[in-house]
Amino acid sequence: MLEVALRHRFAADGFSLDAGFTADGAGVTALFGPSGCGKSTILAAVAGLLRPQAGRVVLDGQALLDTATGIFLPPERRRFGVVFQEARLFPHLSVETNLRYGERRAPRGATGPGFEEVVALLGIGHLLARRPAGLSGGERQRVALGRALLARPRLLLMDEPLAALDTTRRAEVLPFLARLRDAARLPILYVTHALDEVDALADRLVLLEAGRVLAEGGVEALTARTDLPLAARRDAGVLVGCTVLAHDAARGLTRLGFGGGELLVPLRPEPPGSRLRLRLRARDVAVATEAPRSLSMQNVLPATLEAIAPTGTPHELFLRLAVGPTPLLARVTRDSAERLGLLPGQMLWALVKSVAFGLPAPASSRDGPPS
Amino acid sequence: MLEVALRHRFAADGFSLDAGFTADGAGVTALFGPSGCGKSTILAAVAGLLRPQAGRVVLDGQALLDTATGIFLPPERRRFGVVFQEARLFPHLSVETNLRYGERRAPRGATGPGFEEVVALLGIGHLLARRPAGLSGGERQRVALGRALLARPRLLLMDEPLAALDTTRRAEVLPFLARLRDAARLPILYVTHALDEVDALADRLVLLEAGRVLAEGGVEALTARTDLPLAARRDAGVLVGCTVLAHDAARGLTRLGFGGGELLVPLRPEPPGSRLRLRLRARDVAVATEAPRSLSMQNVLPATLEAIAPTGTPHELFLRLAVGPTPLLARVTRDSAERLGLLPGQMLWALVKSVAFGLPAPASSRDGPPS
Amino acid sequence: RAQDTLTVFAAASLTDAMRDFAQAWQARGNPAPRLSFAASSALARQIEQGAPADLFMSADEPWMDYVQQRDLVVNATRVSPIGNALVLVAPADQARPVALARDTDLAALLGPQDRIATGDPAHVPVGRYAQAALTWMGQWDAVSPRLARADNVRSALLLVERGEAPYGIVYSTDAAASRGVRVVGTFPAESHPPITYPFALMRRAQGNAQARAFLAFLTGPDSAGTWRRFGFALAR
Amino acid sequence: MNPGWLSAEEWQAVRLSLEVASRSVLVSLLPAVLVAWLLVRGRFPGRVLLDAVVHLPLVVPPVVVGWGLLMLFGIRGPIGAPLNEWFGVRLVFTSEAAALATAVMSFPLIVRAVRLGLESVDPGLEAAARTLGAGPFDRFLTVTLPLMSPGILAGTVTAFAAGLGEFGAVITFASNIPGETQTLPLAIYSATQTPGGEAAAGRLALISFALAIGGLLLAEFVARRMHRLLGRA
Amino acid sequence: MNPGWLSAEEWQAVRLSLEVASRSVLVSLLPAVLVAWLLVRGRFPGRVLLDAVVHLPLVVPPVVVGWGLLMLFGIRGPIGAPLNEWFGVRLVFTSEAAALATAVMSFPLIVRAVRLGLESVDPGLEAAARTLGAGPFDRFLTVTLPLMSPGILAGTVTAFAAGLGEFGAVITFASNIPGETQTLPLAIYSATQTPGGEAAAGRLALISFALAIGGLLLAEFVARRMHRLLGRA
Ligand SMILES: Nc1ncnc2c1ncn2[C@@H]1O[C@H](COP(=O)(O)OP(=O)(O)OP(=O)(O)O)[C@@H](O)[C@H]1O
Ligand SMILES: Nc1ncnc2c1ncn2[C@@H]1O[C@H](COP(=O)(O)OP(=O)(O)OP(=O)(O)O)[C@@H](O)[C@H]1O
Ligand SMILES: [Mg+2]
Ligand SMILES: [Mg+2]
Repeated sequence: MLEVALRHRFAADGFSLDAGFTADGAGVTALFGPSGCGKSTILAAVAGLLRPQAGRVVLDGQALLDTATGIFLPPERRRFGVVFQEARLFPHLSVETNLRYGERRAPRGATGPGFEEVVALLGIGHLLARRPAGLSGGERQRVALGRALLARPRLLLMDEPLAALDTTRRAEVLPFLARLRDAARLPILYVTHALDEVDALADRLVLLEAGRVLAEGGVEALTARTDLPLAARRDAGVLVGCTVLAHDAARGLTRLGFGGGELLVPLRPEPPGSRLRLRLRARDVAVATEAPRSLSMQNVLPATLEAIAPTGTPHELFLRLAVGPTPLLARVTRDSAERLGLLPGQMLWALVKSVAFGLPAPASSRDGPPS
Repeated sequence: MLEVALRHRFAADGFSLDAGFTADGAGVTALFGPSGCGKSTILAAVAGLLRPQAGRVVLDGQALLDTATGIFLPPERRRFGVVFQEARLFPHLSVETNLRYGERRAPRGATGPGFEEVVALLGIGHLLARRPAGLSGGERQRVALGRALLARPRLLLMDEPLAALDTTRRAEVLPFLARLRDAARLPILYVTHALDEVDALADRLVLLEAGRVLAEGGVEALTARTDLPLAARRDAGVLVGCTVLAHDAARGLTRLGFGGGELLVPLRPEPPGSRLRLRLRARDVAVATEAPRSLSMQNVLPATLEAIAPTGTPHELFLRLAVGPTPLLARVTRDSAERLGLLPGQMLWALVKSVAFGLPAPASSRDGPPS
Repeated sequence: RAQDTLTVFAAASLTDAMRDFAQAWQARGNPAPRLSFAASSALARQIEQGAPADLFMSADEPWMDYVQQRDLVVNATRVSPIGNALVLVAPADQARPVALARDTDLAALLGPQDRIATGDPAHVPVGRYAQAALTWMGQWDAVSPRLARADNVRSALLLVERGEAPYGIVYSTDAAASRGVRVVGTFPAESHPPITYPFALMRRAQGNAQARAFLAFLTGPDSAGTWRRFGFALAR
Repeated sequence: MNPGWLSAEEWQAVRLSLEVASRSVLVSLLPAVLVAWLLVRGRFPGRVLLDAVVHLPLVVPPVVVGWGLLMLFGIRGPIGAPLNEWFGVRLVFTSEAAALATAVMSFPLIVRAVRLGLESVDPGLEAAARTLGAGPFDRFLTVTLPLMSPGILAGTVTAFAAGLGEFGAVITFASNIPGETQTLPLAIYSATQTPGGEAAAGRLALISFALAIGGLLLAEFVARRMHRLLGRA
Repeated sequence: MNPGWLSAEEWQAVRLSLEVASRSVLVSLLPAVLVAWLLVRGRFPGRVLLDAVVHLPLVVPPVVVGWGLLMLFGIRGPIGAPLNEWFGVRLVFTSEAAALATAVMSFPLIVRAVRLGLESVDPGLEAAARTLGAGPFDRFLTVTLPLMSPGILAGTVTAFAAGLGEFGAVITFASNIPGETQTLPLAIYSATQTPGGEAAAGRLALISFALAIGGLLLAEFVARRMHRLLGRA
């Protein structure tokens, strides 16, 4: 459990930060907010690289910073791995020595992913003998990521670690980070602009704006809210925790169970019983007033229309659906809503294309089972 | 018209680049490829900051580099604006002086967006008096972008200019870049990992891998191909050029015409007659074997199933559809395909949710009208 | 330190002659003496701070006094066997004899920008002798602002050799050794205190037979020829 | 102006020292930047030779430097003779000569510091300036020079300090003429060469020291501003 | 070993000069790095005073420095007396003394270069090292020191060159004893003090120059490697 409360002001009339939040003991907490809202500043303060004018940073009951009592644990004794926004590789060391820098200084007995594993996953094996100077932007960022991971930290702070990576590489690294979080029970503070990274990793979300915390909470709860800036995004939608029920290799399908019923998705690698989290994007959910037939969409879920909420765009609406206990959002045009004569309380069919899920990744094992 | 042909090898056993492509006179050519494939190296060579071992760079018939004849125009006389991957702001100058650096050196009479306009659009007005040192990652990148734009270049080279920006800011900057391309008829070479930026801006696409050009051509043609790495992406889909036919403000809808018929989309700001480009993602397209009813999906298009192609994922298939002359891709599970008994040549209904379009932006005015 | 090593601290202006003597000394079957040449002032201070000098050969009396006052000298051995003359030199190519007597108007010989080069009267021995001589001639007030005060005799000589100064006041030994200058006048002996080079055995070398022997050699009759060859005058 | 605890001559020496040190720095700054630029960026055959020539004043004793200057700039020297004939300029024995000798002596120190400053300039920023249309001279003035200014300042400070203490070359080349070329170090030296002159020498050395502190405080102030300007603080 | 065109004494002077210059650099390097670190990173009241003290050998004439050393380390000096009594060590008039005087004289030069090197180290990299668990000494050795090494090299080169040419302090503190403390510059001086010694002085100066070129070529080579190691080339 990480508790953070910070107050800091750069110069008299400069940017002022006043943010507090908590992060779970072994989950990913994503810091999300526009450019310049203070994300990197928060990471620096948690890492101990910035001493805020006032504040506390407490990890598992141990105060690392407390301006009230004058406690300040220097960064080198915090064992917080940091992936900086600008990589910050040591220019005089080879890529391999960069990677090993933290590893060598980790306490004996500290566990974490092995050197070969990290190198293979990040695809930097051919760079080991090189110096950072000639590396491409993405290569640099991957080495920085590897370096932080290999330091066997007890908390990982990552500042847009995948921003310079292409989709393919990201799709490889994200599940790895998720595994890491689960296997090493490593808490992670994760700064990103990309919602798919939030989906794949984050357990908690801290929404920031201009140095203040707008909202803070579990990802599933926050993504179902229509009053946050998140909902204005084109990829807004609800995260749903599921359990793998069965595989149908012949048809290439996996059956998932969730609080509101079952979903068919393309075959998943996880064994039955595993838990998954899927983003059902509001715009990927359609509704029908009668049970549809002859559609390629395999997921037709009976739902109750709980509420109709504005989307921010004048001619579109959010439909707040309840599929059993699970909330779901659908985004439809005002026109459709009128045509179908939608009214709160009405029974509907929610249609979800089976391939329309966000980038899937194993959810944290601490997620409660679907009730 | 920009013609580029480059050969370069770093060190004896290092990365080797051997790439050639052309870019249109006043359009955006996106360089697309995995980390380390040579994108930044190509930009550096075009800008004149790297002298390749062999190659030619010709803009509108004027050779800027020709290793065969020894021609080399120094970067300062090329007037190519560059947005570097790492911002490269002048640390000793204020943000405003950084922005004006290129503007002051632009030839008289060169036209381009005004200082106030650029500053307002990039949201950096409150930073003008600051020095770059304390800027956040995204702020820095925005200033770098502004600096390049204000230099009134005759070619713009941008290396992941929006990677550090949040979605909201990107959604503001992208249409601006599109306007710039059209108004100033400014050719742009654009490096990105994000497909939505390609959709919003690119006219041509150069797909790179390990220093080689995999494919090169118009965005619409390349996105319809299922044999390129592009198709393996979860957001793969065809770009379709459309014309705004009419607005229905009451229902909040805009009717678009394209080669295969009409589409209803949420109200667009463009006046009737404007041309737009929309990505119909394969996974946003469903098919039905009979005309569906009572769906919130407003776009049901009669289509011919031309071919069924593998997707790379074993249990999913691409359906190549022809909606009139317009190709369309749908991504369905093998199971659905079997259940519906799909066969090439068959008539189907393609279902597209009206809100399921990629980030829209005005397409280049040079796009041919939908035939 | 073995008794038979011998370290001589000698004023820089004795460099040439002392090298000659050292060779002659060696030729007589003695071990080579170690010679250290520097300004008398530097040598005197070093001796004060315990420098391992057995013999001190100063270019002027005050610095020998300085050492003697600090009780570092075997008083009985102090002698001033050689002397020098003070001369006026001019560049070889424009030398015209000047009669140096009381009231000789030296300033009149100088153009408006010209200077007379000599050692700095504040601390260089040759400068002090020059000051005395000029004062004796009644020229000090007129000439002192026109002096180019050099760090040592050699620098003063150089200024004349290079034509920067049309005249210089130096020792006759230095003048004799330079091809670039010509002696145009010799200051009367009575115009300045006698130019003498005091030698003495250091107290630390009281029992050093080598040192005593070498001092005796330097002051003995066999050396007279060498001293003269280098332009020094023998005292008395 | 003359504080009571300094003799008129000493006061003059202080003023002259400041003047000579300042002038020598001013004179050598521009050539030093040029030479540093050549040494760092130049690709020509005689680079190491140029480097060695720049270091020469450090390597040979100051007296020899003074002596060399006399050979060059003396009235019979290859530079001094035409200077005198054509312009009636005689350098030797003037405070200009003292400044020149001081400049030559401190030249390697400035060059070295400027070089270090130049070497730490990020070439990526110069590249950025090029793409923004800045030609060689333009980008040198607007980017390279400001970014290397910490090195220039450091060189200036070192050279100024060394200028305050320069002795051998000055006395050999410019001679010791009170009010004209007798700088503080010459006065100090004079004092130490006189039996019993220690007290006077000590007092003068203390004055030198005070001047150095003043210079350093000033440099510190400039450096602070500079660092802020360079966005490092 | 002895080439024919050098007298035994001159050859000895060459070797002694190299030895003295090298030893002086070796001796002063570590304290210089320490002092530079204090001056750049330290936040203590007497910082400018320390800075001034470091500059002192530049500011006062070398002869005065030698004189000061003589007073301190001489057999009657506050340091020299106990050294002699307790350990029987007599420094003055040995080649160690020459190295010490040279080290003191070149100290400000090394400190200045090292400072510049240190100032151009990106603090972000040190911060990164901290987050990877490197304590103060560890990160200084593994990050700061390598990154400031161009400054250290520059300081070494300058100090070595200056060491080859150091004259006033050495002759005053260590005396001019052939084979013991007579370095090249002292030999050159001796030659200039001898009527007709100009030729010998010139020859010796040329040797100094050759040594300097040798040192610079070596430094150039090291710098190349270093730049490659630092990923700048
Ligand atoms: N100076 C250099 N020396 C050696 N190799 C280099 C040098 N510069 C670049 N490379 C290598 O060339 C390859 C291409 O680099 P480049 O920066 O062009 O990649 P990129 O496509 O821009 O990648 P990214 O998306 O990660 O920025 C990389 O593997 C990089 O390591
Ligand atoms: N040293 C500083 N001095 C003054 N202002 C600063 C300093 N460091 C950061 N700021 C300001 O504080 C604000 C927050 O910066 P921060 O780097 O935390 O933003 P961020 O949320 O990480 O943004 P981005 O997504 O663009 O990286 C910015 O407006 C920035 O300009
Ligand atoms: Mg940031
Ligand atoms: Mg790149």
